[in-house]
Amino acid sequence: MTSPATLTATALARPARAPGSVLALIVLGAGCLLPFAGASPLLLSLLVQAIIGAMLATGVGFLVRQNGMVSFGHALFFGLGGYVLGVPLAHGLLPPEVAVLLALVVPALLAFLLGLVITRIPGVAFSMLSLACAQTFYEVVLKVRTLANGDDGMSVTFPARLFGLDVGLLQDPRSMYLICWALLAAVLVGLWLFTRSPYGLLTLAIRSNEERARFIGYETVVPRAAVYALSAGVAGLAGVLATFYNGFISPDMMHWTLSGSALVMAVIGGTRAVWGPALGAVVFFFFKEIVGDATEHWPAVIGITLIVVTLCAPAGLSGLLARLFARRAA
Amino acid sequence: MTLPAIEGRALSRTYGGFRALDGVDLKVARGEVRGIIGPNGAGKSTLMDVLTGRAATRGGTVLLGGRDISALAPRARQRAGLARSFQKTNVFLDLTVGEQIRLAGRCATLDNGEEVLVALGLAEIAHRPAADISYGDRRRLDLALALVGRPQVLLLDEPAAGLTVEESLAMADLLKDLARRWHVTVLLVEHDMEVVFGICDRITVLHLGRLLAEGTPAEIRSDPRVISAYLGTAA
Amino acid sequence: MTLLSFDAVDAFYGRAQVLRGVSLAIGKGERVGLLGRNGVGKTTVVNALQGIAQVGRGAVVMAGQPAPRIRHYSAARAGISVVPQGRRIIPALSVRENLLLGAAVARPGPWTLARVFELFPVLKERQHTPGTALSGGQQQMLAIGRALMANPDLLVLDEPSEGLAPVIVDELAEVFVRLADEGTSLLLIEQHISLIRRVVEKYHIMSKGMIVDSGPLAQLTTEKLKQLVAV
Amino acid sequence: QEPLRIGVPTALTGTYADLGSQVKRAIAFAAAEANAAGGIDGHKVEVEYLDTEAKPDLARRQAEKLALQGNKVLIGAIASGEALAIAPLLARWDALYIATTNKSDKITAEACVPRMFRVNRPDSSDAATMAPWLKGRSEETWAVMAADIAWGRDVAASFGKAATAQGKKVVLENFSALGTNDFATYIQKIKDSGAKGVWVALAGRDAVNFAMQAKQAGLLDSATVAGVSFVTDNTVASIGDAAKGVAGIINYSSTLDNPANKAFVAAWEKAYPGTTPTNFEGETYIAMQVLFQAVKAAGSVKAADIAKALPGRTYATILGDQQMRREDNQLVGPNFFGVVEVFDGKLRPVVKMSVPAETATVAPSPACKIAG
Amino acid sequence: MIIHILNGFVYGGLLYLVAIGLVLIFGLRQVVNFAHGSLFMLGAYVGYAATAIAGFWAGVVAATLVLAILGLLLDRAVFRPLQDQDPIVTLLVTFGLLLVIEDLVRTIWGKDTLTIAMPDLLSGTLRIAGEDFPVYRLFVILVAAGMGAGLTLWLKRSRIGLYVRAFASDPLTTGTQGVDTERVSAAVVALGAGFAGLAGIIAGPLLALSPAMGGSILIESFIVVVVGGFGSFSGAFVAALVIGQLQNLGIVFIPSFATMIPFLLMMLILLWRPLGLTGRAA
Ligand SMILES: Nc1ncnc2c1ncn2[C@@H]1O[C@H](COP(=O)(O)OP(=O)(O)OP(=O)(O)O)[C@@H](O)[C@H]1O
Ligand SMILES: Nc1ncnc2c1ncn2[C@@H]1O[C@H](COP(=O)(O)OP(=O)(O)OP(=O)(O)O)[C@@H](O)[C@H]1O
Ligand SMILES: CC(C)C[C@H](N)C(=O)O
Ligand SMILES: [Mg+2]
Ligand SMILES: [Mg+2]
Repeated sequence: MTSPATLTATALARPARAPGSVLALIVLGAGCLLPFAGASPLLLSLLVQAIIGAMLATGVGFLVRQNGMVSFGHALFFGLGGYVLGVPLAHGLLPPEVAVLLALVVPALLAFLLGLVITRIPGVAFSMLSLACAQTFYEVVLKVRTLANGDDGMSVTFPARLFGLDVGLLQDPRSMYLICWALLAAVLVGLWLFTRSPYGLLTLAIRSNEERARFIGYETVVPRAAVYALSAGVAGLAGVLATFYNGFISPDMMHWTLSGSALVMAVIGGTRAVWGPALGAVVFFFFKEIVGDATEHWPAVIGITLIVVTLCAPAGLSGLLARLFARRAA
Repeated sequence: MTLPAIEGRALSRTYGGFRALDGVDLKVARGEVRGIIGPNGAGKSTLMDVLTGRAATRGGTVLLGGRDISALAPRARQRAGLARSFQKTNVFLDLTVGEQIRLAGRCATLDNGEEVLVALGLAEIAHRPAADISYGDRRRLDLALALVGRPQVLLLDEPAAGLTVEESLAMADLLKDLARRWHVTVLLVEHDMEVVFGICDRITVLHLGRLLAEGTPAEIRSDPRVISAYLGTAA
Repeated sequence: MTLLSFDAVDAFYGRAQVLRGVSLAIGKGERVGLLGRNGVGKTTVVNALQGIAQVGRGAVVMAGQPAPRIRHYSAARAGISVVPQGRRIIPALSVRENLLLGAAVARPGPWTLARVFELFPVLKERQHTPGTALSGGQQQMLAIGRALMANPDLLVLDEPSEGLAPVIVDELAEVFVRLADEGTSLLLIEQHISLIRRVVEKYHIMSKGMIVDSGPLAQLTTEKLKQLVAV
Repeated sequence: QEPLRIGVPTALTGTYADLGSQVKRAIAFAAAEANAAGGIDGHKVEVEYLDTEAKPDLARRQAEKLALQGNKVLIGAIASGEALAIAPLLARWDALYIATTNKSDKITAEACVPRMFRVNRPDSSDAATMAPWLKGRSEETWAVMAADIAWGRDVAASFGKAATAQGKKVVLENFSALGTNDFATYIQKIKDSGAKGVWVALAGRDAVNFAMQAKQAGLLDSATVAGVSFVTDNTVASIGDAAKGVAGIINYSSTLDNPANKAFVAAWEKAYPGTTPTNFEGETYIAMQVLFQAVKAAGSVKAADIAKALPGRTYATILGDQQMRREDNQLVGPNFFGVVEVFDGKLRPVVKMSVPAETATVAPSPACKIAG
Repeated sequence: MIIHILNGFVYGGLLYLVAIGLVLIFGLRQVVNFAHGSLFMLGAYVGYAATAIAGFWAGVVAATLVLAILGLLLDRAVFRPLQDQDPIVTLLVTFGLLLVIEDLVRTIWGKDTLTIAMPDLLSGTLRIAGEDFPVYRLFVILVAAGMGAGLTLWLKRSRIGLYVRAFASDPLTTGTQGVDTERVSAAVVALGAGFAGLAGIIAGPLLALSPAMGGSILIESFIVVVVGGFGSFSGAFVAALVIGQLQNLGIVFIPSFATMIPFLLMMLILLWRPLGLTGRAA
């Protein structure tokens, strides 16, 4: 009979992933140096947009990873971050600082409440519900022109300082790049820690077999809603950053095509790793930029690439990398 | 006089007009191993579902240690000390065996979990995802998930199905042991008569959703109604 | 004629190898038992037959035809019906429809809906309920009935007694023997040695993906069973 | 010699893709023509295009990208919303933008900025042009059918004002989302409202869809249908006979009789055999004419210098000499009204009434304070 | 008012024709086919080309056949190889296909908005309740109703229908029963794509053709599929009609919020019955 002590060590401790974390640190550090390595403003500006996209994709991917739910409507939270920030500012409804705080909180809060209801619903029905919620909000901001000019969108002007911070920093590609990079890193680390926590394990169990989770004594609705809220909060943060950087909000921020492309990016990156979607987003963003510059037929090129990449690497880029590493190690 | 560990009064359940369970009364003492047998479709799994709250009760009361738990959700019943395994294996396919045992034991490490893993012979495959283990292993995992929460009352739906005879007997020993040492009350639905007659203190026989007979193994074994409806040559 | 033969077959799930050089053959009217502990690969033999596990090295021959590429439907079309472990009843179909699906290969023979209903009257009673709403044992009956509907030459039974009341098992044992007498071959995978003893005439014992012992039933001593199958 | 680098953020896909490709064609034509003549003062003309899908948000990002790549002279977004989204950032990018199809009055009013210019006719001009026509009409009740964007809303407002001023009544306003598939219900509502005339502000695919379905439902026969950007050269080509007799604002027509235009049309027909320049192509070509002359005047291809040289100057264009007004950076030009008929054996909008520049381009809005 | 209701039926019918294919493919493969809208669009263009050569009816045949063949290819090249993958992976591939098809059409037929003339037989109007109503619109309603009835019967009654339903629920087990699931799937996907093509050409004389025309109809057809109960034809039929009507009446009575109605309806229905109107618990 195996002795209990050895069993604990082998069966329960997950394999240590030291090389992974070292690699992560290197990537993180290298990223910070970029603006000082003579990257052009154009590149930095694109990077800012890519990172914002990466954050949105991270939210979407995290939901897939942790809840097994495919959201077609995460743009709702992205856009909500923008509108909760921009609309009160433009109409002078709230002190700017309050608007910022609300913009960070409201998407997650709304998601939690929504989540209590809609995350009970499985599979594609959930996808469609999330789409419906998002499109309903989209139609509201589209049709209520007094909010922010409907389809035409609205420029948002910020006070010069917020929380004592120079808002100009949020609009300059160089400083904004650093801010976004740091925030993305923080988000990824935070989510990663979540997945390692007991609560994270519980959400995975619920994803795998909700009924059984109930029969081993766990409440299953709140954890689902909590994951939904967390992923929405990340999307909302992305929306807030986008609004600061662009100084502009429009219904497109909530449109399903944005939800769709976030999902595409997440899947390309692979949702099994927390950082997969972010990687997918950045790669996809730049690939699209490059192809878009090169040919008018970029949709076809992207389409074909998407098909080929998915057929060859169904587990996404992160899955592919993991496999390469595994083979190297073996 | 001590309260029964679990008691059901006039338990009923219908499926669209079909009476799967029809006014069954049941009283099981603490530490008892109670066998539930009966022909296929007699309502045994339905009884388990009604006791654990998987299927809503239509009439009837469930008492756990004297406390009425009829209105509680499955989760709350589990926390109150009522655990179960399933006839159709019901495990977390995406988690490793160790992970789900840890979760079910509600602990960060596996203290009492190990004992269960070892006892059920799952220790060697603790690091494997449940999706990759054989059917028999999954059945044992299902049982382990129910056991590891240290329940007062344990409902087992055909735990020996798919196990080799040796393993069935080992499991029977384990169950007996549980009942003795931890005063766990066991309700055992099983078609393996060797196991049933080997370890049950008393046996309840269901037929067509109703109580057909109840008694000691010896009484049941010789009950002609039970023989013709259920046991056949196994008697 | 051999209805099914495995010649030194290796079988895999993805990259994980489970079967190692398994050889066995079942001829017309033969009744063969396959025994072994949990997880040794008994079901994998069946899965290899149905293209669920992938055959690497080795050859599988069904109904006299070598099967270089096995599809899910290959076995059924070769007259081999399977009662799978875990039953695999289709939830979206009613009991009756599940049975009709079993007749998809439409081979002529004695088994019809009416005859299956005769064998398992409860299925007739509940023919319009969804297949998975049946009790565990009733589903097992449905799975057996479904396999019979194809009028197979070879019936593969993966732990068919699981979940069935002892009386029903008695009855089934008789049915199986009768089937074999009528010319249907049987491959019976079982833990319950009593059923094996009552039904088969030849046995194979598996361990760790290999067949470690074979012979006529008479040679299956309690000693061997203790050692290899742990009974 | 440093090249003149032009960035074109325009709609290459979506409801307005058809308009975007016209803009693109005209710019490519003008650039090729200039390069063939040795460039502008020796500066080669280089053009980059990016797709905006007519979405303001995307237009903003694509314009930024073009500008940061060094294409600081931006031209040719389709919807007004796009121009309005770009405007506040022009200074940050050190770029300038010339509107060629954006009609919202805001562009030269509340939202005007020193770096944004408009060569086409704004809504106010279309309203001023339509007013005399409306006066002569006998239809007393009108319905408006407009795209639900800044432009459509503007048109509805200005049409409403003009109609009331003439003692007519607007009995129904419909606003449809960009990319609407089925207009049947809107059409039926118009019929139900009893309106005798319909003023339409739809363009691109929306215009074709509406016209076709209106024809099928008999609306074109039972009511007078007219509008802005509605029956353009391209929509007429798409809808065919159904368009016959529909009236509307014509901002430019290849049939205009002046030497500069004749030369332009001739050159165009040589470059793109079998086609004549459409209204949007003509307007976009004017932008290029204005730009090239401004470059010459500035003696520089830097956006800052061009932007300084642009206002106040008079430009020779295919619509005659036109001045870029200092007060609001609006090019002062004529406007036209006409009807779809067969001309030169081809169905197309034909000018029936010209309104001279002074009346057609209404006084600058006091809301614009750039000339301070 | 009657006209408004008829118009609701027309749009609902069109939605239904598009949704049939989605229902078939979703029911069978549990795949949300994002390329379906572009199949509809492609059907319209193929129909346009064939109409130009040999008239409208040839266009109808050509669009249906060409798309059905494309469906075969699609099943062979995409759905089958990906059948064991996570459905979102397949979703991604169909998204890629959408991009490719749209670009292809844009390259072949250009960006200009094209139109298909009505067949003479069906042009003209009919007087209904004192109003003119285009004959062609009635034709659309009839086609949708006919196809819906035929398909429903086929699936309920025929043997293949049984296989299709079994496949949808558990492809592996269905296969092991001796059903050639690959052929069933190819046939069903071809059928679904063929219907998209048919819907495209039928819509041609009503809607202007553009490479982007598949986008909005796709989302609305998704709603039809979901509201109707995944994989259910009769459900989709009811849902399409209800959505057609509500959206239409919405434009009449609350124009600003009409486009929101399908989404709100979907939310309410899913919250009330997560499996859709006709959904059965598995
Ligand atoms: N969801 C359901 N819908 C309809 N009938 C059901 C449902 N679940 C169970 N039944 C019926 O209720 C009866 C009792 O079923 P139950 O599962 O309790 O039987 P059981 O005694 O556990 O049988 P077995 O020994 O075969 O597992 C059966 O006849 C079964 O068909
Ligand atoms: N889908 C699968 N993927 C990977 N490994 C698998 C899979 N199914 C089974 N295995 C592994 O293959 C081995 C043999 O499994 P198999 O199901 O054939 O055993 P068995 O002899 O039928 O056991 P039991 O008596 O428990 O049914 C086991 O070690 C199991 O873990
Ligand atoms: C061409 C038009 C569709 C654009 C419109 N004139 C606008 O300003 O938005
Ligand atoms: Mg049972
Ligand atoms: Mg097995």
